[in-house]
Amino acid sequence: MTRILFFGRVAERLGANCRLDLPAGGATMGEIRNLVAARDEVAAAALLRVDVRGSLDQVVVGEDTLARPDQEIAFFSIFSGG
Amino acid sequence: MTRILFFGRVAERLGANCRLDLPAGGATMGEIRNLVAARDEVAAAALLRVDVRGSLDQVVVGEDTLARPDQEIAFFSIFSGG
Amino acid sequence: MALDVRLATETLSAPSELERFLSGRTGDGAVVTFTGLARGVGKDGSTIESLTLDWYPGMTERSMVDIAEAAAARFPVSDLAVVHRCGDIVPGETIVFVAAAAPHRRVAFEAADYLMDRLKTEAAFWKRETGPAGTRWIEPVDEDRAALARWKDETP
Amino acid sequence: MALDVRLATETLSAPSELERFLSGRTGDGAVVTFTGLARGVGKDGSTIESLTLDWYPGMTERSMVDIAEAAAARFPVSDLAVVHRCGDIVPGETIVFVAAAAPHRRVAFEAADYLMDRLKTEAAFWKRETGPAGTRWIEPVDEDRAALARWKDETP
Repeated sequence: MTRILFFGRVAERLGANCRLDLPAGGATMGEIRNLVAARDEVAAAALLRVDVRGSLDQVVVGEDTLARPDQEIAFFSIFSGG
Repeated sequence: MTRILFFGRVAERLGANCRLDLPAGGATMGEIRNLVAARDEVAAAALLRVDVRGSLDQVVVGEDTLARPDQEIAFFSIFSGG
Repeated sequence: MALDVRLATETLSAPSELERFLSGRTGDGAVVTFTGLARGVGKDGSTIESLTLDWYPGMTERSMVDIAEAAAARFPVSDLAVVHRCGDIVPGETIVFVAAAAPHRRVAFEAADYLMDRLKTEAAFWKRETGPAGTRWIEPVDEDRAALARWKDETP
Repeated sequence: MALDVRLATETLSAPSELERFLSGRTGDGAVVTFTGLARGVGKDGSTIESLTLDWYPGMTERSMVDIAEAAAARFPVSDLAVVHRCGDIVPGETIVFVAAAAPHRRVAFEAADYLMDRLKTEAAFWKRETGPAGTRWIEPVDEDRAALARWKDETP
């Protein structure tokens, strides 16, 4: 099971993280987002928003980027800035 | 006797001040400058320069301003700034 | 050239940071600092009881380092410091302290200004204010985006 | 609105001044400071042993107050501080400390920048540097005059 981290408004709705069973070959960030969003309405409302971004190993990446199960995956609302 | 104050390069040459016998009705700043400069070559070299300014009661004034014997009169090189 | 970039989970003292930054400094004439304080009143006049800055350990620090490195590459500064609070902050506490040292004061001013414009929009924090009416999330305002856009015209 | 303008005949501590300026502040989000340090090396690479700032008691303070009042009239700041050393200063010591507080950071930056540009050219001090080769007087350089000229285009 791969841990998916949440921050900002996403974490407010879904908590700090969830676990997901990713295929060994990985999945794209868009696919992962959809997998988590498919769990229930709260997850869908929190994740299926244009202002939610994803990061892989702490670098913000696009929807088509492939994520492997051993990488650090996160989703979050856009930064507030400092 | 009225005390004339010096600052900056003028003070370096002439010391912190000198005393001058001003007419009771006063004199213009230009006249005072010339009176002090007339004392000797060092005073002339220190005062008869375009970059020397005068002040009356701590306000920078022009050559034609009348200074009375009871006012605070000073001559100095232009400010270095802070 | 030193970049001192830190995330502070406890109280941040701007005077202590300035003291540390100035210590032993004799080569540079100019040091500019910016201190950002938590306000007790919101833009709409409402009371703010506390400000919370959530962060992503690792990524948040990296976002701060990226911004400091960009400033160092862009301006001929001698040293930069960026210290940012995270977690719960009460009004009057310091949220951010930035310092720039340079031989020339214009460079020090511009580097501090640039650091703040980028931090206010691009640093990886999620902010929310808590007041009597509850909690609300804060996002960069148009003013912040406009401030940042000032630097885009020029080549880095 | 407070203007804190002082001439310091003894050591000036920028961190202590910042602490004093920040004390009790909860209304303003932004505080910008400038600290000017005495350098140990002149522009021509020569060693500077000490810097001396001569002043005209009364007139020098007034020149500082005039500049602070002009800044306060020009920018919507909450408070300003201007503290300037006079007398003999050794390399590494602080010559000048300026602070500006405002609700908006752009205003705080501009007010501090303006204060420094005017102080560097118009404050009533006479400066000389002493090194192995003797003493030489310092006057505002073209760079200082150009910096000051930036503010003349705009209406005060």
